[in-house]
Amino acid sequence: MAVEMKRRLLTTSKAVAEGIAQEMERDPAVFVMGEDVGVYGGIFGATEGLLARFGPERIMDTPISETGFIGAATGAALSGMRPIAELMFIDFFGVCMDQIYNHMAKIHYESGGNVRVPVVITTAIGGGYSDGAQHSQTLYGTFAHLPGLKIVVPSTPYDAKGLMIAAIRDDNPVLYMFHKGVMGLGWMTPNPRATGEVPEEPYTVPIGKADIKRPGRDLTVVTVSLMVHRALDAAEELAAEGIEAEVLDLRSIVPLDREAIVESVRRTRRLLVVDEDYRSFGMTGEVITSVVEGAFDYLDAPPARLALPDVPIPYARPLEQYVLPSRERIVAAARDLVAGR
Amino acid sequence: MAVEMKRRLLTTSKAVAEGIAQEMERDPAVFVMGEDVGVYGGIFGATEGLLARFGPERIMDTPISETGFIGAATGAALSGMRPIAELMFIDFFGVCMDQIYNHMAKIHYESGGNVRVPVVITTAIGGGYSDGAQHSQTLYGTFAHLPGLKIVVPSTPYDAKGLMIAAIRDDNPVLYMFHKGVMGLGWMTPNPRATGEVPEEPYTVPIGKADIKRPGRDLTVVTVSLMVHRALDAAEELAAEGIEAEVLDLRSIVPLDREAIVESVRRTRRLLVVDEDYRSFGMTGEVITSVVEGAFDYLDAPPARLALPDVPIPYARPLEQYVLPSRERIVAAARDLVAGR
Amino acid sequence: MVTEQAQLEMHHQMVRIRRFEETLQQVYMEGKSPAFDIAAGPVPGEMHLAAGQEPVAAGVCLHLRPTDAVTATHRPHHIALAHGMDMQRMAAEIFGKDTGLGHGKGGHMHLFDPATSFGCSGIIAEGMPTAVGHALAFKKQGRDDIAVSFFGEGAANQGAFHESLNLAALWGLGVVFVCEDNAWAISVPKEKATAIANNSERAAAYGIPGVLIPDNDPIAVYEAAGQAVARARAGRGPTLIEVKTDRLLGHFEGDPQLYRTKDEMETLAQRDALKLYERRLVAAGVLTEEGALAVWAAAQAEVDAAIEFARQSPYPEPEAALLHVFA
Amino acid sequence: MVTEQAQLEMHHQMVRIRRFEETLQQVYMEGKSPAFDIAAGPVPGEMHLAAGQEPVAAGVCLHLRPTDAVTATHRPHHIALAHGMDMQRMAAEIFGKDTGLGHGKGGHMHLFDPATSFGCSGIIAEGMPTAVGHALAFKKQGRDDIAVSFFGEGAANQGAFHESLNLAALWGLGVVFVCEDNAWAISVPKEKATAIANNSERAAAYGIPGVLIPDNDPIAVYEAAGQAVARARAGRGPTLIEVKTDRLLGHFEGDPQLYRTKDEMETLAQRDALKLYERRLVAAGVLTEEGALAVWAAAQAEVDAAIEFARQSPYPEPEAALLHVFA
Ligand SMILES: Cc1ncc(C[n+]2csc(CCOP(=O)(O)OP(=O)(O)O)c2C)c(N)n1
Ligand SMILES: Cc1ncc(C[n+]2csc(CCOP(=O)(O)OP(=O)(O)O)c2C)c(N)n1
Ligand SMILES: [Mg+2]
Ligand SMILES: [Mg+2]
Repeated sequence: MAVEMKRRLLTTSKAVAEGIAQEMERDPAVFVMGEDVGVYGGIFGATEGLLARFGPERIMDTPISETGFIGAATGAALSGMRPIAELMFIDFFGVCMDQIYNHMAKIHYESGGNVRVPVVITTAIGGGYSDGAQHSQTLYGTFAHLPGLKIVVPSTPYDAKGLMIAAIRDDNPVLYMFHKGVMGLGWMTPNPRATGEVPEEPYTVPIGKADIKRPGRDLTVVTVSLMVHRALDAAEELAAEGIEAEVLDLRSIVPLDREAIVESVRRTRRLLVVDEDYRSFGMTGEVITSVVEGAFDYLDAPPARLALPDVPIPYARPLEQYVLPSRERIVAAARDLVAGR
Repeated sequence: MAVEMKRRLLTTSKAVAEGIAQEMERDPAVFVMGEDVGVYGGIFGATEGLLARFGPERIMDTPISETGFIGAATGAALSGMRPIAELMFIDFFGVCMDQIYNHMAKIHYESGGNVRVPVVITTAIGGGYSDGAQHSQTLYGTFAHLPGLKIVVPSTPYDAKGLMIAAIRDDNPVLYMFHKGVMGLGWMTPNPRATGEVPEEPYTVPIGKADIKRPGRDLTVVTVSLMVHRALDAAEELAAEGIEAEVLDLRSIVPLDREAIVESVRRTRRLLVVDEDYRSFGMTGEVITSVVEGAFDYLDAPPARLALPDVPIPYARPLEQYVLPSRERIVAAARDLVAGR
Repeated sequence: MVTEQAQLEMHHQMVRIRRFEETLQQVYMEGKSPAFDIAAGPVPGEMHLAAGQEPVAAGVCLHLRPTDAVTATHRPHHIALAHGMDMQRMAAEIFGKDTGLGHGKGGHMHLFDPATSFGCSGIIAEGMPTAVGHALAFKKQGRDDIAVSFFGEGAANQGAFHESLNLAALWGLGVVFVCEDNAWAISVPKEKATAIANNSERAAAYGIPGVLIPDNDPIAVYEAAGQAVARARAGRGPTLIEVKTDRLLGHFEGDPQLYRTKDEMETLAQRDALKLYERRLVAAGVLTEEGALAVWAAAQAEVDAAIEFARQSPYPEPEAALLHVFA
Repeated sequence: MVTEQAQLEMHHQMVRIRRFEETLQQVYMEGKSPAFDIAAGPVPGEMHLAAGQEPVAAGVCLHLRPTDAVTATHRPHHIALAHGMDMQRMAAEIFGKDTGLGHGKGGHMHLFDPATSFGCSGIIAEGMPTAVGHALAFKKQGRDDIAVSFFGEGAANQGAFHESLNLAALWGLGVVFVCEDNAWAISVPKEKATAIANNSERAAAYGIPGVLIPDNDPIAVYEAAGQAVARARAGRGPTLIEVKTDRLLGHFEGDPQLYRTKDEMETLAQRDALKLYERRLVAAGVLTEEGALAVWAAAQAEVDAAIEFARQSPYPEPEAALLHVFA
């Protein structure tokens, strides 16, 4: 323990809140709005402690009017502010999608670059705790298909803070999606990877750069968010059998770091994409296609994918666990891929 | 002309309206609601003549309240009706998406199969006539990513009528997406393929079955909707050079007829996917991945795709024409593919 | 006027509901200690209980038939029970069991019951358009069934509220809109969310009657609902009813409620509508002390049986997750 | 009270707008005959003109500064011009030219002009939240600029209307909401869409002033807007103004208007607010006949120059389509 004394450990949620706080101190244009972001500190802790520090003018609880306040974020950004608006669960996007994809994301383009919309939308994603079909989705595939939004999906406390600061400083709308299971919340199943070293000073992690969370030579596992943790667990198990999996954490879905994906697969010659989002018409297909476009001749086996089957997310634990990608299934898929032809 | 006298030619819009009318006569539970579906006959003619025939109780003009009336379609369906609700342009989905994807599409599953939601949502898709970033999208990729909705995208008058009748009779929510450019409207650039033979009697075209619109041996072009027309035009040009393109019209995106795609590519050994929807995280990636999964060893070249680049749809004609897939570009891409990477 | 029988039925409903909620509150904590883990125990996931809001459910639903459609929210148990949902199949669904209403696929926010035309949704205000649709179907079918849409005061600031009331009013549909104003939307108090004091005044925006019940009183709810239901059945259009009610527990179980003072919590406990109502019935001689005890005992037995049924029921097979996407 | 100068300025604005719209109507048809093809000609795509609605734009915008934010709809020209948008760059955008406000990327429904804090949107009612956000920014920045949100009577049945008014009222923001009630949403008449007769009454749902201007009169609009703008600037919150106005043309160009009778069209032409207003100014001696003619001539010259500028401007390079997705 003595040697580790200088390490400063934070949960992901505290890292997010710290990133926001530091930017709010630096830049008076930054403010937060959302449901329960004040006294409550955000249902998933992303704004914990901020109300006490910055007061209700800068940490604003809102009515349940997502179209209203997320749209207001666009207007405020057009008039010089840098709002952070929280959409409590990504699953609720349907009540305000027009504001997000038809306005926030397109105005810069429609204006020919004459106006800018620097907004961060923070939102919780993911399942695994039996919250049912309307509170467990990840849905980054839905947003990534539509132009004009950057999409950030951190997996670790370090990345979470750096990507938050980068998102706030970015002059574009950024959808910042944190998985409930990586936040390190006291009331969720404990996840040791949800706590990690985080420098105190402000820093950025570049949006659009994937990160090799574990190097390996036998296959590349491309994934994001909580599935990075599952993949790392799987990689440990695979290593014991002599299979060295490289785990590539995309960290952002848009821009998608195709170069890093292709570069890794050219080395490992095998690709497994792991995704908690719905299987079809989403991230897995896009990553595989990017590899087909960039590394077809390097492939020793057809790329494989593991994702949520195309079903709404069921409530009952055995059903939900059946549809979610797990360490065991990643291990099995990786084995097949390496053993196979 | 004399030999052709028995052919009964209809535009796609009239074929759609005829399909609806025949089902309304057969089944009193069927009714239509939407903006301007009454006297106007639907902005794209899908309900032309229906008000006069069925009256305002069954052809209901609505306020501009898409969440309200599309949600009401779900409720009415749960209570025994079979509503057809028109979302004037698919681009407007963001004002009512929650009703569509979180309710209409999921209730059957959440209920464990105990309740059914037989709704058809009709909606116009597509660009090419300078209607700008909020009125020109196709967006089937967005909906296909989310479970619980069938998605139908007809390209011809014959398919349009048969798929409409199939959609109305289906016990599931069906998103029926007609491209403005295939409707055969008097005020759009004339498209000879938008008029075609349509039997007078009711018939169905199965949802989930792709259709080879032109057989060929040298490559498979997988596409839908207006792009089927572009691909057929391109195939004619290619044929003159000795390249025989098979044009596979998916007709529905969900269910996706993976078997037909894979079967065709196993024969032609080359795949080009053409899509008017945004390129990334959409249909092209899913089709290519399906082929990678089902026909990897049959491929003579890496599959290719031609789609809208990931930009909002620009207004100015030269800009919009630059981003849309065209006959010329399909020809060029097919040539490249056949000439070998 | 409310008959003695109706008064007793409401009491019975309120007691059943209270026992169900309080029992579930305990069951929910099983497996979640010492460290609270939302995913653990026999009942995982979020749990929104409605103790304190019984007067609304009991007062409204006593007017309804099983063919009247009811849409509820993320906090649906009280309404489901008052509208006659089978308690065993409901509990089984909350446990995620195969004997549940949705074979475990829905969970506590997604109870769908064709037998009582009941549905609910976890998305705020988005159950309201569904209710409009039910009523539209009834009108087309010439039925005098009606639809009742329950929602919280927080929901009244969502666009779906506005669109639903306008459509129902415009089309003269038989919908009763019932706003359960428990003063809170999670941690956000109503005065930080709603520009006016009473949502019932918003009825003016649609030209329909708006009724305010200021005191969480089941009899007042019953009377107002009676008029609204009669109006709806007679084809005279929708009504908006607002009831000032109390959320005695946290927003969901596990909510630390740091946003409510101890004082507020004590006031709430003291004005518990069920206790007050029971005392009133006893004082009026409508109910005896023993009669009351018997109602509680019967309710407890019913609830225990339902929970036991849920516990003993099997889970669905994992592969069943792939079924029922399409009919 | 409205000064003579203000009366004349409004007249001038109305004339400029009318000439712009009527000229554009002709230009729009170029290349679209004999068979109308929406994609053809120098100005392709949908074209929503606002002839008849000039009093609203002129009466409101005369109170505004370029730093006051304005959000408009799919029918934005009259408002953009009244708020001071450069007519040449606006016309160029409508032609899809590189000299346009958005370098041809936006088109007629997507005019964004930082110089006049102007924006618009083709999605009904969805410009309203943006206006709320502008006003929120102004409040935070301690500016006394305000936001004005224009929308049609059809938009008042969208959820975004409700959420925007509630938020603006709740937060006491300087927003003026202006409903242009032209009685039609494409082919759907207001009485088939709105449960009450006057949207101004909906102000009650938010506890804010609601003002009805029943007669498309620029001076009445000017006076009501003056109060609302002053109120907003003073930090006393939003106002909802409803103006009964007239859409003299089709919903968009090419609209066969089968849903309107000949009678209605004639009545509209007869009560053309611009004609009436001009006559009134002349009758009152505020404007001479020759003065009026000079205004029309000047407006025509200005419009002709703008159209000519647009015509002569180059198209953007095709590859520019790939720029400006991200800043
Ligand atoms: C559209 C949407 N936004 C936010 C939420 C998260 N949420 C769940 S319950 C709740 C509060 C609801 O308040 P109210 O309508 O008053 O009902 P109550 O919980 O008081 O019964 C919120 C914000 C949601 N489920 N849906
Ligand atoms: C959300 C949405 N629904 C439908 C449309 C299609 N639409 C465009 S204009 C219009 C009518 C608008 O009526 P109103 O608000 O009264 O404005 P007006 O056209 O009369 O100026 C409709 C329905 C749209 N653009 N957006
Ligand atoms: Mg509440
Ligand atoms: Mg109108």
